[in-house]
Amino acid sequence: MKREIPMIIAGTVGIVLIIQYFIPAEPFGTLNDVFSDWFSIIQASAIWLGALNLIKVSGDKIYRRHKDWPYAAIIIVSFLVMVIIGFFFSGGRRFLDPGTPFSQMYDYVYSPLTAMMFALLAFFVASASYRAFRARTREATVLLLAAFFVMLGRVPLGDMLTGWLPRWLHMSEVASWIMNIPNIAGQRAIMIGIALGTVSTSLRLILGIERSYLGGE
Amino acid sequence: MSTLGIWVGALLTLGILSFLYKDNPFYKLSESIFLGISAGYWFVSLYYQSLLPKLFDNLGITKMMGASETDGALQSLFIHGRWDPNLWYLIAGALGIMMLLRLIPKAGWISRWPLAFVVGTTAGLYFTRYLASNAFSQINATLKGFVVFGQPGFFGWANLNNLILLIGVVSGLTYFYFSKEHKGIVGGAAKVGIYFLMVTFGASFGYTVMSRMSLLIGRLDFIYGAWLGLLR
Amino acid sequence: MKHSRLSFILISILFLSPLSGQPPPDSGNPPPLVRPAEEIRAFDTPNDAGNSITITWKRSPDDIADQGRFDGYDILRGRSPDGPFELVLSVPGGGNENNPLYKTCLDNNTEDGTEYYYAVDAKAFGTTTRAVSRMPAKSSQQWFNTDLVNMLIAVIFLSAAILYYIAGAKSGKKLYIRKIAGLEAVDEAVGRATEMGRKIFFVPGTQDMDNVQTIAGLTILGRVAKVAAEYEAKIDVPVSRSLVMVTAREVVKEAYYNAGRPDSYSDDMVYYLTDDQFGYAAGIDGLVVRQKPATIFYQGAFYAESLILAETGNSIGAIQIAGTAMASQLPFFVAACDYTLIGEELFAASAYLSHEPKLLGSLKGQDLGKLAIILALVVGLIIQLSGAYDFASIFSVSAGGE
Amino acid sequence: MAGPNRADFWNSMMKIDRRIIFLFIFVAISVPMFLQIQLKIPTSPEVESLVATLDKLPDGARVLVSLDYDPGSEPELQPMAETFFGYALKRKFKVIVIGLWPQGPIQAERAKPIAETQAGRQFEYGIDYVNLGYQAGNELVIQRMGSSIPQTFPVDYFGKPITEFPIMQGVTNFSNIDYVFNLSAGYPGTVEWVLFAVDRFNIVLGAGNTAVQAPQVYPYLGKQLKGILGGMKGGAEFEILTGLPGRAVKYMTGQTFAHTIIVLFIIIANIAYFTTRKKEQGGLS
Repeated sequence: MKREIPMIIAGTVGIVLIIQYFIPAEPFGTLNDVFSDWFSIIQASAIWLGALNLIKVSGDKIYRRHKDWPYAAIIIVSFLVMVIIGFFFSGGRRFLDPGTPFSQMYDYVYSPLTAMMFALLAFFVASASYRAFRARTREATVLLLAAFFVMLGRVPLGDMLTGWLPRWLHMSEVASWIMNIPNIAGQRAIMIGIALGTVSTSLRLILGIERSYLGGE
Repeated sequence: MSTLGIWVGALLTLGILSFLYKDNPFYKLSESIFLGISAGYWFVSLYYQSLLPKLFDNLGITKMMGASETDGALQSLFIHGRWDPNLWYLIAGALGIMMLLRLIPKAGWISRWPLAFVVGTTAGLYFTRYLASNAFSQINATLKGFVVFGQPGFFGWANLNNLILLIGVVSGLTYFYFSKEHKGIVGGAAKVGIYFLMVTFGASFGYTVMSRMSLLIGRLDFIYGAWLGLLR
Repeated sequence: MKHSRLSFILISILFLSPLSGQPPPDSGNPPPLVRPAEEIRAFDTPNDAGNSITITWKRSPDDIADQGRFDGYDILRGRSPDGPFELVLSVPGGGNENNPLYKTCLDNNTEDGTEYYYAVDAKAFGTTTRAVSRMPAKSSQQWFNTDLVNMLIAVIFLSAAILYYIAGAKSGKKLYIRKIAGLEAVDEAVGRATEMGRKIFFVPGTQDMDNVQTIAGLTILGRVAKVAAEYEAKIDVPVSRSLVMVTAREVVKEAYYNAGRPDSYSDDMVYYLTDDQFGYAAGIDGLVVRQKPATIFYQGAFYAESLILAETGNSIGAIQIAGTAMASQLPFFVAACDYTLIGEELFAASAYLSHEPKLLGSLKGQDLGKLAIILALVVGLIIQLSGAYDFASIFSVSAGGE
Repeated sequence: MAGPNRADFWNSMMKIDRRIIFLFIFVAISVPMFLQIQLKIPTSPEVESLVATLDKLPDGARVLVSLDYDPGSEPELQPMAETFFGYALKRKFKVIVIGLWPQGPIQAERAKPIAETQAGRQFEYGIDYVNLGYQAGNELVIQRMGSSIPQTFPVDYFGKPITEFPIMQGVTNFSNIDYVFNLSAGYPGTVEWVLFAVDRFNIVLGAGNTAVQAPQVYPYLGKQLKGILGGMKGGAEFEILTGLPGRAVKYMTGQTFAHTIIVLFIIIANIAYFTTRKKEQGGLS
């Protein structure tokens, strides 16, 4: 029973949602929105489990005097600081309004960290392309050439180098042709494949053929 | 912006940047602050943006606690004797509580019910959504736009490009074909498909490089300009 | 009647004082009266949940773009063709995309079952002229969206194909499945971790359980964890969503149980870092450089963090096997990882690794769908080029889709 | 004698420490920020047509600016906002700001003072500039604006009723707007403005997009979309064509340097690869 009832729930909910796609009438028309609200509620309840786990793992490190225990302490403290500020010192529902302590933490601590982490990509695209774009095999050569043309086509340098050629051979034109024709073709093949994979996976989940997410008896 | 805020932001920025050289205490500090702060941020946000408005407000628990004047579904039922469709949210609340029962080892198995609900919902929604937007729309877009026979431009560039595109899609799909050995004509088509995929990967990579650079420009502008005041 | 009186007054004013307000197009002549909209039709908006009526009309000949003299239309509604009418909405000039001679708009505030008559006032040169629909309209909700017949057929066809092959596979028919390089490497990658005495990291992406890629990633985790349990390799699953944490624990526990080593399982193998995309990336980067796992799996939905993770993993020399259906992130995984499951391969992976006939059967069904699409494209090309029929329109999804 | 040395060099290039690459990128982007070098940036037809459309508007025209992005896309889109405001000041346009993204209106308030300092003239709030803030609803907001702008945005960003402002007098819907400028980093954004405002309400639209987003809007260029500024390069061209050189031109130098360095590294990597591979093969035979 520990597995049967969940399988029935998943199957029923899945089939109802597939059917509702074709029915505009109420309550089917809005079922989608209602269920995604329910999902948010489950998600927001579950975050307690994650947060407690984070505190437990960090707490363990402190308790066992793991060599990085001070950092574990910092994790707990900064989590608690953010939560306490958010719930008690930032005006409740309007917690994100400009000027609240919570939004200041967001602006001065959270934002710069996010932005810099994101900006690391500038370095990583450089190192990854240095390693990956080598003409080792025929496939790799195609990859390299496509990347090379598109990259050059996007800076003035590319057109300067090819300025003497007819317009349609200018680097920027070649780059946009690659982007619009073969690139889109590949994208579409990938997308259609994904659609079929999704359909098949969804069906396996609905029918209960794939049920490893439920664990054992 | 407050000066203190800029200093904090700038130091944390440098902490993350230092990771490029190697792992170090400065990075560890920034990372730990990041983990704690961001987990806290989502913890608070999910409460105010999901739990409170979607569950507590709809049911009227907010009013019971005296934090709101607006009636919810429970008030409708018990005070006004009216059925309110929001009462269905009781199920969502129950699913949420079942999830939290994970904390009690003996009752943990019940959390599979909300999990099954989530998985069922996802499967049901993605089934049709992906078929429509990923398969149907893409097939439609691939076939649209051909110049019809007998019209000017039938032998023109547009049709040639459209044809290349269609060949790319067909051969790419052949590459994903699982149940046939990639030999002979299937093998040849799959090979062409791989080349198209490689162009896609190379081109998308090359295309993104520039916008990633601009992210770094934004950060360095903050460090040199807002923090150190070296610019302009 | 208020409106006609108003227009009467306006017209009188214009007649009496030629220098006022709007200059007439041809000075000297009396200012023209705007020509009305024609062929007003109102009908129940099709394929909706009710409470909506569609109004369409032929545009006034004075509704010309780029002249700036046309002031749009007022839509009014009443319970009888003689009024009284009340204003429901105003729309600017200009026609429909597919048929510019006509204009269409929706009144989304009707009561189902009530008969309404609609009037359209064309407004220009400070004058207003009214046209009224002859036939009443009633709104109602529909029980089947006729725009989606094509989708319904596809859903039935695909489901039938997959179910057919699953049934066939259960009855013992042998199925050929081509090699998928990234999955062939799983055993080797796990084995290497055991040899080196280092950990395996499994990163299930940054999205929650409401993304089917995450679920596909977790089913792969089940197979990988089983191999790891058999090899007695240590596996770590840092996650960024609490629901994923709960699910991943069930999955790994079951895998250890199936591998005959339930005692080696511990909840600590799966732990939560943060819901935040880049916070999670920062955390994993730290873990990777400090614990130096021998093998890293990235299976699920990824955004910009993909390359941050994969480059850090590469810098410590880990074997990396990635898989995602995020088309925009595939190039980065392809560039930085040893093996990458591309799009559909992510969804095929769990079936492939399990060797279970039922699951493999579903792959075969999927392939039939692919074959149908390839045929549709080739046949469609010929029909499309011949101009006999707009084959592409069979695949247009107007409502319901994203 | 040079032979083995050269091979050693390429061998070491094969295994180059990635931190050296990082350093090059860092320097390439940092240095131009302090220098006054200006690369010659050729202009492209899509930016030229955007500026031409703007130039054709009468002085004092009423323009709507929709900022649909957040701080994540600031380096690419913020310079465009600044330049547009600068141009609006020059031409005495009446500017109405909205945002389909919550952070959009804040970005406008940040761009405004920078444009004002550069132009040496200030917007008069309520007379030639108003910020109507953000409304939730994505493309539905555009649709609602099509019927009535005052009903969609009853109050401005600061909570004042918009009837108070002279700039809003006589504005009912899109028919009273001469031009719409959209800065977009995704959904909702330019695509929605084209589908829901251009196609239905005949507005004149110009757009600035992030480089990642731009390819998706190129198909609309022409009748539906009168010009595109694509990424930082588009922003720089916009600054040059309007005669208001600003941050994008300066940033563009660093970006071009970094880009060129990556291309050079790829070339080096391939030379290194082929040199070392030949040597290995030679050794075998």
